[in-house]
Amino acid sequence: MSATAWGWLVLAFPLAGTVVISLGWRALPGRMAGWLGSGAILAAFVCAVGATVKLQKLAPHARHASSTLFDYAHSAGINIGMSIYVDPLSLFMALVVSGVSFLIHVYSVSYMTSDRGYSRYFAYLNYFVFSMLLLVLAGNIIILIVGWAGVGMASYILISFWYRRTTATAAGMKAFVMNVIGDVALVLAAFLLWRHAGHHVSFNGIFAGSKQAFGTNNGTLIAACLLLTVGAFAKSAQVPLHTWLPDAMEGPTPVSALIHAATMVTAGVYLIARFHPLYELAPTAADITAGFAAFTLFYAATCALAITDLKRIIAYSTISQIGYMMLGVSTGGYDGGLFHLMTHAFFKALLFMGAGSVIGAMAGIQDIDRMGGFRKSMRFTYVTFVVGALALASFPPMSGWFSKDEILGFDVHRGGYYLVLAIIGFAAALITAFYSFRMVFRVFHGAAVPEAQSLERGELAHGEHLNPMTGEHEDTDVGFPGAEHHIAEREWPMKFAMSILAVLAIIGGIVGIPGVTHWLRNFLDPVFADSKFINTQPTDTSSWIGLVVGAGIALAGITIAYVCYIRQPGTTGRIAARVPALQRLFVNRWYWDELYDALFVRPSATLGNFGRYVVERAFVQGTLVGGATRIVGVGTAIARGLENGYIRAYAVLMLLGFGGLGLYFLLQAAF
Amino acid sequence: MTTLLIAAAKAPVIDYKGISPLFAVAGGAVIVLMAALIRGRFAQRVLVPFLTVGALGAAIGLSIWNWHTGDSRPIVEGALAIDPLALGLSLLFYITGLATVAFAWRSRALRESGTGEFFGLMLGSIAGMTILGSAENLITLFVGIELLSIPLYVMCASDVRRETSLESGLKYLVIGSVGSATLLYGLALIYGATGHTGFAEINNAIGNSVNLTDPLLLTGIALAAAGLAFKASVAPFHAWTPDVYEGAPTPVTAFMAVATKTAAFAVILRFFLEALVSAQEQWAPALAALAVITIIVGNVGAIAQNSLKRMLAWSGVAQAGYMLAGVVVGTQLGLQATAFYLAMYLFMNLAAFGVVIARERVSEHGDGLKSLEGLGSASPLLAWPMTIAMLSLAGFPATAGFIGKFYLISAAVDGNWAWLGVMIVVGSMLSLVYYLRVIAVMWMTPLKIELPGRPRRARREVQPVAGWSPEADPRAQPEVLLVTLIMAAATIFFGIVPSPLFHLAHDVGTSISALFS
Amino acid sequence: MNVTWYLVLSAFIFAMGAAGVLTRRNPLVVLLCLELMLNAGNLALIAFSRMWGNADGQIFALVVMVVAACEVVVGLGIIVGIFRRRIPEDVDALSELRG
Amino acid sequence: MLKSYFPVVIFILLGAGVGTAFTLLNNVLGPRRPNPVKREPYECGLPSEVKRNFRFGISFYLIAMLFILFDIEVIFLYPVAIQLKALGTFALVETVVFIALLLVGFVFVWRRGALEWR
Repeated sequence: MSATAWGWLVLAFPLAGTVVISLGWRALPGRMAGWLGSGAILAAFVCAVGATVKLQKLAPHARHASSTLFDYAHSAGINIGMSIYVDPLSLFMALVVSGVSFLIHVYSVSYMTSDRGYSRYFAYLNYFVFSMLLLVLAGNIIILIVGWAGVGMASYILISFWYRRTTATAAGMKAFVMNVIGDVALVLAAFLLWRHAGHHVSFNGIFAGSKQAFGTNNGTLIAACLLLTVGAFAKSAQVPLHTWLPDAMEGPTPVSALIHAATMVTAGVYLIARFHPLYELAPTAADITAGFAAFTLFYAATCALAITDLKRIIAYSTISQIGYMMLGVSTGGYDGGLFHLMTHAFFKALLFMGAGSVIGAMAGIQDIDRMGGFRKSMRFTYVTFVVGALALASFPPMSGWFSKDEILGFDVHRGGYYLVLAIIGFAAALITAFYSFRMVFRVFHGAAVPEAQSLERGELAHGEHLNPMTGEHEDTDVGFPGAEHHIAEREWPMKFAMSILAVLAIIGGIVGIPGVTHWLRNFLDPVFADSKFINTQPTDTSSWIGLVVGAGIALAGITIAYVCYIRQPGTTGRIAARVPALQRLFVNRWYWDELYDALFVRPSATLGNFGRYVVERAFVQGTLVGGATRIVGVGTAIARGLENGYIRAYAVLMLLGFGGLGLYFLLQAAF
Repeated sequence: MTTLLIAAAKAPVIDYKGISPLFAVAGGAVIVLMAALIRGRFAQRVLVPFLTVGALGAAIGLSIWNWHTGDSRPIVEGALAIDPLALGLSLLFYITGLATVAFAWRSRALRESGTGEFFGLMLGSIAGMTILGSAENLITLFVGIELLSIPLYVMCASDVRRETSLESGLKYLVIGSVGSATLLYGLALIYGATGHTGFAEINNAIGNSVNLTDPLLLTGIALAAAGLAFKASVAPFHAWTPDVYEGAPTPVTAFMAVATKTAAFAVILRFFLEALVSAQEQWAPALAALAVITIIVGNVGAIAQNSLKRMLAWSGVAQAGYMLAGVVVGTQLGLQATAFYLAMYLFMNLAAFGVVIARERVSEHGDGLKSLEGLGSASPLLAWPMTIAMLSLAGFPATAGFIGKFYLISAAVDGNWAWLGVMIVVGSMLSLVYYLRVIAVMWMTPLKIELPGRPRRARREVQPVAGWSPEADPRAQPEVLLVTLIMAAATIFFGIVPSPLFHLAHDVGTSISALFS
Repeated sequence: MNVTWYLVLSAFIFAMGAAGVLTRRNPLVVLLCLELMLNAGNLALIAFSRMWGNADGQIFALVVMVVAACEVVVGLGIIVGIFRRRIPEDVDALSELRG
Repeated sequence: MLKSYFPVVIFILLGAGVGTAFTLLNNVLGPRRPNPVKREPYECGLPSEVKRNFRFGISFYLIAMLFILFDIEVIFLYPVAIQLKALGTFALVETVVFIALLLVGFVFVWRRGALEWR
């Protein structure tokens, strides 16, 4: 069986899972749907492994294959096949996605048990994995867009999974719209390339075409690359398109682990890595991207300092970590970026699972100010969470240590502008180490809160259900969200998933130890063989120096956190009191949402009112023009104001339109 | 004057094979009218609809029989001609007609106005569309437009006990007549400038005997463009659309939304790409401007509409803008893209309207957005088609709408109208706001009451109906449900395997030879 | 002879009809004004057909007459229907549908 | 010759601009002291709104409409009449078909009872 055949199977299993579950959900008893979904993903993972084995047998330069199922759109001018492209990069992504997704499925099997929408949930989850795999295996940019949009849709329905929460549906909408901005940018980029790079849609065709169509830093190419960047940023929640990710935490915790930490948000990184030849042709675009990434990783880290909602802290840390990956792939450190993508998938999913377990123990409360002292009562969660936090803080010898510092080491090696970016990265690393252990100490150490004590006595706390955002009561009779909570200590599937991820988070680094193992680099090299950075790798000694520095920073951050939260608790309070402005800035996430409000929402609203007023005076004479939404208030107001029901007004409109046309043509006659 | 007439006279040559579809429809109209005179429930409920379906089926068969790739032959002395463009588009009319029969079968409008009258008028209107699709001549163009419109005016008002229905009828009549008068004056001026009524002759005259900047010609084009833009509800000639769509009986609305728009674009394609193609530099920029205005106005107007019919009307305006972009390009690719999009447009809209019809008969909210609340779990068989239709209208990948938009955009980009392509993308992004709202209402609103008389296991629920009407179950209107499901399935199918339609579209594209590919 | 004056006259009639449609409230009068607009088209057609010396324009004009008649009849029918509903005979009263 | 149209364009622009400007100003600035007579639109003495008690012969309208239709349709026979010789049998067939169609319409109207005077 050829590699591509395996590739098709990778796609087939999740799709089959979706169909079976969504059609046969009435017939599936108990946790059957969950196990079915997990099985499908496991099968996909196995097939991905099969494809990899098949591919590795070939000579390095021949390690790519594409296969077309049928002609998707074949006609004059356009020729798109429904095809997949299998090479080390896409397989790497497929392995990470399907592997981590499988573990998260297993975790969900018990985490979602008491939820009425159990089967619906797994149907959605499988659908998401399918679209994600379609995205990474796509054989041409159009199929990639299809997968891209499918992933956006999946994230929308999963965020608003508990659709009785108004906050959840709102967050879903927000995420979807932000994602659509990215989709539009991506589509435009596709058409730019299609038009100017010789009517190609397949990746290699586009690269070859642009190599001969554009010189270095050609304007069109830069525009295309920036559009790609916008798409990537929207999907990967980078500044300024990041505001949807923290709200996306409205979804169930495993969803946050799956979509908003491990897989979907890394699609942007994959996109840039996939299109690296274009970015190397347009260094300006790459540098702009890198700059934004560096800003993002610092900004998000500072936000994570001040927030007290456990899941949102991890969300911001995700934004920050993806900033690292973006920095890597956009500056040429491809294997560094992808390496970090993999390890991050491990430890961030692990952290979310731990958070889910703790939230379960807290009966749905997510505020870390209310938590504390779970060290004894939740031994297993504690250990795994600490492992995750260490990896996130890039503490040796955790996986995060190797990956993050490979990126930074690479940028230090390139020097100049990139050295500055790298220094920002190191500064953010300090903050990262600090806030990751802020979580550990605030949640697990200190005095045991009532929930923790009751858990030590052996019963799970049962607070009444409140919406963590608005604090309003929720009736659990309808089962969204489920009535009972579940913690890892009592559910073996959760335990299983978390322990495997913990092991991976610890040893995941061995695939790329400088000077010892270069497995990942050797695996990916065929893809990036044409890169001009392929030989600008830092020497082993220098990268070891980088690693040591990183370790020192991590240690420093952890110690500061230890001092602040264990030695003299309340230090942070004093600091916050000392510099209240900074505190406020961080708590309010640097006022991004407010900025949006001031920049876009309010002006259009005022315009809307103005337009409405004028229209009513001029045309409608008091006919009410209501219900205009704020964003497009002005347009809607005018459009509906003209629609005042008077035949006469319509005739006027028509004759005016005709007058305009006639005038245009007469002018043509005159000149 | 008599001498003139004699000079022009000779017995016309008629290709009876080519004109047979038209005969089928027009004859069908007459037969249906006569059958309507038979008293008795059987004749009204069964015979007349059966005859209508028969006529349309015959027309479909004959059109396929006439289909020859790439040939275009006159059938009545250069007054009418058939080619893949005419045949392909008239197939769309007939399919829409069949769907409308199913939609209207249980509707109140039918009881009010009488089955025979309703279906007779519908067939007459379809005959007008067929003429329009194959018009080769200013006179047949005008006759076609009027034969299309006049029955529609009556159909809009056919729910004679409802004031809004009458209002929409009169509005459509008045504004429509202004439109046709404008069109007529434009055609008169074009005839005056060129001295011909045949499209081919006009095209020859322009640029040779007639100056491209002849004010008479240009004013004529402007007036004619305005009249046709009205029929296709292109902004700023769209104002009638939402009111008429909302007021008319929903089956009629569905018929108008799909068939009338298709016919309007058929004639726009023929008129501009056959008769006026040599003046393209003159009209293309104006139409492009209209397309942009239409896309913006349509999408903006659709936001914050609470009546589904109004929302679909506005979205129809926006879609007209997308298709107009395909006309502006003026290449074979553009023609193909427009024809292809028209087919896709049929599937998505009929699916959406089917759901609206099925719901408004049982829901207290009529065609309001509220009537869809909780539909997701009440009757998924209706919720899924609506979801698919909305996603497809919004141009979501892997649906028919995506392929159609993609085709249009690539045509625009290919014909150096890239910015129009960008406008299409922006417009469809804007449209997500209101399409998504519908989906959210269906799947993400809690349900109210248990549906009586259903098995407890299947927790089906509906909006409280005034009393319990058996129609509340979608299965009580199998014909509507069937059509809706078929259309939705087609939307998905051609979204994933569009190649067959691509080939048809390619045939259609080749039928106007004047275009450079 | 020169067709210009016929054209001027027909344009004038067209404008009058349009103005009437815009200003009148009585639907019957509005229908009359629509007739004016259509017949302006007819006049232009006849004049042009005279100018070019071919009969197409005249045939066109005949067709238009019939079409105009049909439109008027349909209009009258709807107006009768409206009157039966006891709605005031006033096009401005027909503004139920809006927004 | 074409340049000569430019003044026309300018004139149209000016006219439209001034007109709209004054209308808008009127709406925005002008004081409103409406009274019934002012509200009444001027329609050359014709009552702009038909009174409720206005006697309205529906049958009369019906007959009138039908008369207009059948009367105007006959126009189509006129060209044929002129061309009868040139067209020959075709003209005959054509006319017969046309008349038959008119008859269909007539039968329909008749059977529907539109001709009874009520």
